[in-house]
Amino acid sequence: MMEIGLTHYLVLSTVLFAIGLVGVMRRKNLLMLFMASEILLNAVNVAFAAIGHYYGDLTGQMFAFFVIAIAASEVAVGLGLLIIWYKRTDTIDLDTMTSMRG
Amino acid sequence: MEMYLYIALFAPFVGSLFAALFGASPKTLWSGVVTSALLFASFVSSVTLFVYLLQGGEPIHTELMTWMATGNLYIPFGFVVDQVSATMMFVVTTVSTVVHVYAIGYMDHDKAFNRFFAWLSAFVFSMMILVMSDNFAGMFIGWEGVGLCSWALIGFWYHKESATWAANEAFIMNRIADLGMLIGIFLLYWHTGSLQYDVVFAAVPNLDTSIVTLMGIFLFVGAMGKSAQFPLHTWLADAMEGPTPVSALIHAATMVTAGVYLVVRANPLYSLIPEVGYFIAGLGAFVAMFAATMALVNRDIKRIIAYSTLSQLGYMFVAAGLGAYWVALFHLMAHAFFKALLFLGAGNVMHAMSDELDPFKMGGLYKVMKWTAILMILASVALAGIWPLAGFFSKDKILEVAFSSEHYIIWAVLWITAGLTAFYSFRLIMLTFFSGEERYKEHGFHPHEAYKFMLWAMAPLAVLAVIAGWFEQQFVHFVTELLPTFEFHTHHVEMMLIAVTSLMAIGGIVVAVLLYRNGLLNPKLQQTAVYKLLFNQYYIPKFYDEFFSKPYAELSKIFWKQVDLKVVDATVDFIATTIYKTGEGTHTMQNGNLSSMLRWMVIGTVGLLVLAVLYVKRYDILALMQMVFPGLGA
Amino acid sequence: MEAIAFYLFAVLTVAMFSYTVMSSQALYALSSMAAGMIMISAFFFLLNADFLGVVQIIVYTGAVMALYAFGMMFFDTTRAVKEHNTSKVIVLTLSVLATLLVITIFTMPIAAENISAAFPEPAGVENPKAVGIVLFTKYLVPFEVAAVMLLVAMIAGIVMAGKKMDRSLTKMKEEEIAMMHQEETQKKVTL
Amino acid sequence: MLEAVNVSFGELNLATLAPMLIAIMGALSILVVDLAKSGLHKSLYVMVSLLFLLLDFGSLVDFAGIFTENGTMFGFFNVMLMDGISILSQLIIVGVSMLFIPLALTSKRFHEYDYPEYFSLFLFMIAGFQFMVATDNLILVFVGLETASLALYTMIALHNRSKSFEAAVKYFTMGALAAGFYAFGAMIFYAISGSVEIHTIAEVMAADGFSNIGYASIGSVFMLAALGFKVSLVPFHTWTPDVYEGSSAALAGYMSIVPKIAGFVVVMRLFEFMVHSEVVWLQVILYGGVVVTMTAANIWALVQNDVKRMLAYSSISHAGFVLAAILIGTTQANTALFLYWVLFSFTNLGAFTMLWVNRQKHLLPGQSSDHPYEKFAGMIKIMPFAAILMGLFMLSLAGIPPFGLFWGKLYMISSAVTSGYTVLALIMALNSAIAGYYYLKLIIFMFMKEPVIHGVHEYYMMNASLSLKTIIGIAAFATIFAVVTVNPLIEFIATLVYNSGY
Amino acid sequence: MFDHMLSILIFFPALAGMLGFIVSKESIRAYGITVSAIEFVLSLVLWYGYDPSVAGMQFMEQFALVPAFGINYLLGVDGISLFIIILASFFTLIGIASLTETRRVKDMIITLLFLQMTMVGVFAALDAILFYVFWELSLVPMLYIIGAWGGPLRIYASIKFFLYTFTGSLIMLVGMLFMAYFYFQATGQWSFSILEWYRLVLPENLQLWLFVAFFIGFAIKVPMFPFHTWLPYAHGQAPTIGSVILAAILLKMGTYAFVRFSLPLFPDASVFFMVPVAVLAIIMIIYTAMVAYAQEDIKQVVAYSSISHMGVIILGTFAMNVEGISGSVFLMIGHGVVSGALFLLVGVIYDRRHTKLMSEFGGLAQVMPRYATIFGIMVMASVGLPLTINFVGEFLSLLGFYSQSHMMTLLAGTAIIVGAIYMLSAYKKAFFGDVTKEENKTLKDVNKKELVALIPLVILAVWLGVYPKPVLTPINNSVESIVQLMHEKAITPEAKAAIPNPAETKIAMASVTEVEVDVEREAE
Repeated sequence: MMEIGLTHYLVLSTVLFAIGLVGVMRRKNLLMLFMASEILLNAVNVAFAAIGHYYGDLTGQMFAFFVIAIAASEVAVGLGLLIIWYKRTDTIDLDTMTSMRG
Repeated sequence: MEMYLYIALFAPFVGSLFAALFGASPKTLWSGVVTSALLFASFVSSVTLFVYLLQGGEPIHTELMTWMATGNLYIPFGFVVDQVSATMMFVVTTVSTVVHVYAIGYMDHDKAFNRFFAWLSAFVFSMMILVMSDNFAGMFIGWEGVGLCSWALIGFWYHKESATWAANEAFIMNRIADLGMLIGIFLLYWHTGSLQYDVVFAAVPNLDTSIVTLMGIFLFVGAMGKSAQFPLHTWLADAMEGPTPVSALIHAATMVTAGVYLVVRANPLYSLIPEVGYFIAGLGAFVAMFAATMALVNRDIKRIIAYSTLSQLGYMFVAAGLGAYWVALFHLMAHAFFKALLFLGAGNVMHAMSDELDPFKMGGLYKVMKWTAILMILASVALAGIWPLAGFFSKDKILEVAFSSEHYIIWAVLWITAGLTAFYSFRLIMLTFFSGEERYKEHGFHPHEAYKFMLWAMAPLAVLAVIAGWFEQQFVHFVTELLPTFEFHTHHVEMMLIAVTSLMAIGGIVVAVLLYRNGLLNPKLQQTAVYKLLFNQYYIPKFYDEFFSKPYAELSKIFWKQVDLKVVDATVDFIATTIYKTGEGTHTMQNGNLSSMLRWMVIGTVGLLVLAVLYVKRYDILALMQMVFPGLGA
Repeated sequence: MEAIAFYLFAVLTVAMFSYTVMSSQALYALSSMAAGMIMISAFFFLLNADFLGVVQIIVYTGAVMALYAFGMMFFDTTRAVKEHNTSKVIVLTLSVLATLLVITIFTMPIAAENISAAFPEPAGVENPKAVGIVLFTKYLVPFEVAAVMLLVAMIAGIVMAGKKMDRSLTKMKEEEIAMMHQEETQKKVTL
Repeated sequence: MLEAVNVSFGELNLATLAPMLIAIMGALSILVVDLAKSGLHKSLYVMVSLLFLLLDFGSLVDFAGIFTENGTMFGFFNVMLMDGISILSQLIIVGVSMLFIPLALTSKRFHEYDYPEYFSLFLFMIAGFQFMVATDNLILVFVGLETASLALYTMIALHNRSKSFEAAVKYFTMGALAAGFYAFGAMIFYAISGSVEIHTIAEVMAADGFSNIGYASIGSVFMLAALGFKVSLVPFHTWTPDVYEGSSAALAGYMSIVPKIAGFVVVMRLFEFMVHSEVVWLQVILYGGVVVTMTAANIWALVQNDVKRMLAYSSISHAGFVLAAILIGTTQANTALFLYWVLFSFTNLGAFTMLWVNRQKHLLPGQSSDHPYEKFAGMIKIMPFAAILMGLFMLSLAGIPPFGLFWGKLYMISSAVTSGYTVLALIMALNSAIAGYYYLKLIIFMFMKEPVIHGVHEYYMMNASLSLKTIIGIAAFATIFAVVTVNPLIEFIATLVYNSGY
Repeated sequence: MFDHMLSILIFFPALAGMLGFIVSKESIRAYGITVSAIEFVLSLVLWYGYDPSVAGMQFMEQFALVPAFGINYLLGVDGISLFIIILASFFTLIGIASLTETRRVKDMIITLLFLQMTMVGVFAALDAILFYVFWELSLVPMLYIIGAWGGPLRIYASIKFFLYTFTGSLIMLVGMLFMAYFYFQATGQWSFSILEWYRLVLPENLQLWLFVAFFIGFAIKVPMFPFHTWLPYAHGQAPTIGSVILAAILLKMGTYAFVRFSLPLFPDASVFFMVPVAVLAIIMIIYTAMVAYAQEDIKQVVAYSSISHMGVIILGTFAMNVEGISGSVFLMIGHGVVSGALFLLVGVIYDRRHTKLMSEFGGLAQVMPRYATIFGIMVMASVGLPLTINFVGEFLSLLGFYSQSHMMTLLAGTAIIVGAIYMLSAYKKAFFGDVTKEENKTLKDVNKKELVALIPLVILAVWLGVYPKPVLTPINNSVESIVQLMHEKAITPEAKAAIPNPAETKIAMASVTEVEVDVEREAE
């Protein structure tokens, strides 16, 4: 119990990922939803860093680095989209966008 | 001689085409005259051929062209004129020439005069094919051809519901029998490799008896239909809906005897299977009596004669079935003459009575229609089998055959039938021409005698009905060149048999004359059960209607509405709509809400995770299961 | 020592993120998320990924969170969305199930015999330097592509947030577009 | 001590970057042109893009030639991978893009085409897809994927209608989730192999005798979810119809082809070795996924009221059909995949262009979407030629011979038959039959119903311009005379695929 | 001269159809008639150039389409396909000549020309994929004809027609791919050539599966019970010309395919499935005949009668001997002529009264004697009266099957009874009796245009009934070679026994009869 192994980090990562999933699924506020999706990526990053650490390999850190970059770009685009959507409809509730269905 | 053969065969065809050309136009006398003339040519050719054979000429066998040839099957349009077919040709052309001439007068006022002659000649052509063909397939052509013409002529007055109904009935009944014949033909082909008479008859003695029996049975089924034997007999009486010359030609003299002809023609086959022969004879005897009983009470002159025909056909089958093929043929010929004559006479009566058929509404017509009456009495006497007319010779021979081959029951049946025959014939004569009062006046008829030339046309038949029997010896000599002879063992009782039979016939006549001398019998008689049974033809038509026609129609409706639409088609539609409905039911999962779309993605992932874990941990899970439920076993 | 740190940060991170996900107050959620991000960087430091830890703090807690904060102000979260969740059960079941399943597998040891580090952490070199070497050799192409990606994101952001998106040429009639262009040119002239 | 890094420039094989660099250069040059002079007409940008794509295509053709001689090329520390399927898929990506970009030259004005940035995003996106297929490094795949996706989201939104925003947001959000899945999946593979390069992962797993099957399965699940999202595998497909409906027909058509082929290539690289291994589980999952995707999408397509939505579902179904190739996993199957997709591209190009041609700016009264079936009613009476062309594309999609897609279906089903997947072959055949219904439905509307509006040609050809007509012509020509191209295509594809070891 | 005859026959109408778009609406009829007349003459030229003594394929053409996958453009005709091709061009000519439809007649004629291409293509193709291409393609013009010019339920009917047959043929396609794969396994090369496939001797269990796959495709096309329900709808809704072509030619594709594919490729499976197929055929014969009897619409009577007759064709095909198969091939032609003519005839009355219910008629024989006569002749041909075209085929088919089963032939033979029942009763309802409806009293008899279409059919129906030899001989030769092939390929003893060796039996039969004749002579 005292020795913190890879498994610990993997489990932590999984738990964080699951929290992210909860957020993604239950959030109706798009902004908050995007935040939840950031949690997903962060959760993975922890695992990457841990695996890299336990293998003594830098690839994990590389991956995590790129994931951060991706997350950042996503935020930019996501917010851009959100802004026009908000300008149009004056809301960021995703329940309002169901004009297409079936 | 081949030329005569082809003239005999194709002259009626040419006549038919000629008349058909004017088929849709109003009456042209020419069509009647030309067809009659061509038939006369055919008649002359037939006689020439007959005489040629009579003088000892070799049978003529020609082949016009190939019809069907595939695999091992080879069917030509081949024709043969031998003693049997020559006899038939003689009978057919004679009667049909007479009927044609007669019909010019009979159909005088009919709108569809030309059409009538087209069909009538077409019938003769088909009949000629039937009798002249040298193979079974060719015979089948004629067989079906006469069926077609019969259909068209029975339903000639197609605006009458009853006529078209009768026509269809005749056609379909015949088709049922034809199937039997077709199967017989298939059997012949697959066991002998050919359908030519000579090849087939040469091959059958080497075949297994059971096979030959089957062949005999199936071919006879065909014969039963065409010759209207029980239980396929009902169409013949209904066929009387057609114009009377048609009845005379088709339903008395020629077509209905085709069955007899078939059995006679296939004698090498039937002589191998006497058991089938006995059955044929037994059925024939039964029909002879059965039909005669129905004729006793009928109130339609044509139907009475039709039943009489049926009865006589029974006689012929008795002879043929017992192996006395020449006797059958002899009776066939004699019967053709007097029965045609009888029908034509009936036609005169109908004409006179504005198509009234009920003899109860006639009576005393002798005064107006003397010649017709004489001719009809002549024919009836011949039918009854009174010496020295044709019927005497031919019918007595059949009784003799039955007695000689020790089938006493058959003999007895036929003997009684002879009496019945005489009775109903003279019942008809008495009711129509004599019996005192002139009942037709009550109904407002103005009868008149037929055209002279019609009577003259009937004359040859009358002559033949009288004299045909006198040539028995020559006939025997002639046809037994081809047909087997029949050994009579009855010389010691011959005279006695003749006497007994003649007495029976005379007795019948006397009874009829006495009973009907004063007109109608007591109407109370009509209330008896026997009368009703006979009058309703043993309820057989009703039975057929109730148990075949109606269920067939009902079943058809069920098949269509219930099975085809509600089961077969509905299954297909059900599959289609199920797929479509599934789509309608499930496409709402795409409700457009982003949350649920995300959830679907997660559900998919989790679902796959479950499967993955189940797969990875399958051994652990199994172990756990066994722990929890130890009773499950490994 | 490491274990204590791990558990401490783990509990804190989980708590922060949970609050982010559950809170109905956008502002609190944002704050707790920022806190969570910092905790994550703590893990990176724990794992000797110093560079990553720094990047995490700068990029996330600095840039991303700032963006979100701006967004929040822009969207006026005071009249925030009322989140009426209809199916909490489904959400919870799914996530708990997912966690359990994955953890089930993760508790299995990794049978890794043939693993050799492709880019072993060089001994005695500071992490950022080592990362830099790998990044600019092996991962140069991804790095460049990431640059392109950021460019794309930038263009996207600019284009979408730009004024032109206010009016939809897609929905406008041809005459209206012509009119609009005219107005624009006039504006330019007047300027 | 830190070792010196010796990099020989020749070994870097910089040429492997050339195709993507051309696209990126194109994108940048468009931005530069716009900076230099704004307000230029879209036709300029279309042509510039076309030119760069042409260069791109040319370089790829070159690569194909080199590949057939020298085999697979690696570049840049083995990050870049130019093997047969990467060249093939890039050829398709670039080729199809070349056919789609002229669709911007509509006669009516649409919002996005007024942005030079649109065209540069378009080229960036192509570069992203190219990177995605030209590597077996999961990091580069990820980065390429995101580059392309981010560009695509923006392009959808640029259409500037509320529906397109909705589509973009939906696509984006789900994409973010998929990105999370992808990262998680990659992490697991990294955990068991210590590498993010697919061939190393394969080697490690094989060497371990697939003892980490548990991890691998979980990793596969997340990868399947992420890539399944990209290629719209049921149940990760939910975005597809909405996004297609929301975006312009031109872009929808594009989305039905290019991102998917990129996705297929990654799926192929990632799963092929596992399918061939003892991992029965993955075979079963793929089997199920393929069948469900084909069938469910077909069934949903049956009940659509909008042609574009129907085509969206139909493209999902086609994707499922094609994914079967990965399950089957033989060279013939993989050849069939590319053959199918090439033929499908032309047919779908035609179909979506036809929709694009008759797109109106404003919905008619009573319409709730851009392309309801009713709109096409009686088209034969008003625009017989257009109706016949549209019918042709529908027949091709339905797999009626001798039109394009039939040959793809034939080859695909044959590959199933050849490798013993008889039931799968039958399911594929029966699905084609179900699909027949909804393609037929459009034909019926066009040919057998009375027109809603009489005599208004513009109603159907709102958007037609010479370039659009040319594109339709090309698509129709390729669809009708596909039979001539099938043989060279098969031979070419088979060579490339076989030499790449698939 | 004949080198590319078949290609010309196939693509001439299609090309003419393309050019037809340019022809003005007023002269399109003349154009259509000209084109189809030329095509008909070309098909006659084909017949002229055909050597009836050769059993194998003639006018072969070949070039590689997809050599990598063994798909070739391979054409050829033998006695079996020759006459159906001629029939197809003949009916297109007659159909266009008798076209009464006035709505969008240009579309109709162009569609018909395309349809003709596909029809000729199906019967000329010797490559399975090429065959499939034409087979599927033929659905499209027919779909359009039914859907655009049909009755009130036309859309339902056309979709049903299309999807049903499409489904079946897709399964067949899977079968074809299997076949090609087995060929590949056996020889290392892909090939879809039917002639190449003939060389394959497949193990029995494979044959069974493949037989079933092909069977589904063919059975739906024929259509066999219980896959027949699309047909009444298709016929019921289709315009006259559609029904004529459908009945005369399109249905023959299925039966033709049985002879071309199922029998020679899977002789053992054919023998194995002979009984079930025959049972289905018998059900078709009797059941559909009864359903036909119950119909109220005269066109439905003819439609169901088609199914019933197709049953006899199937039965003949599965007789496995020369007589039966020749008969069934001949009956294909016969049925084409007769049912085509009957549909044309129904069309005549429909044009006048716009109803097909028999209860609306009655007594037509008085008003329209010529029409009644022609109809009567065709009714008689339909019920298989000797000396009409159908008799030859029916007789031979049943005769052939008799060697396989007595009882089943007996049951199937009821065709001649039940056929007579529904046909005669329909004829009676429509033509006999009194004219009850006022509208019927003024009906015009057949006009010249209709006569031009009908008279040739009447002549054909009688001529080929009386003298089938010119058609039957080439059929016989080709069928003999197929039966020979089947016999040689058969592996199970049952199949060897069930399929006679034409060469042997010919000698055997001849010797049997000769010997017996000798015996007879000696006895005398």
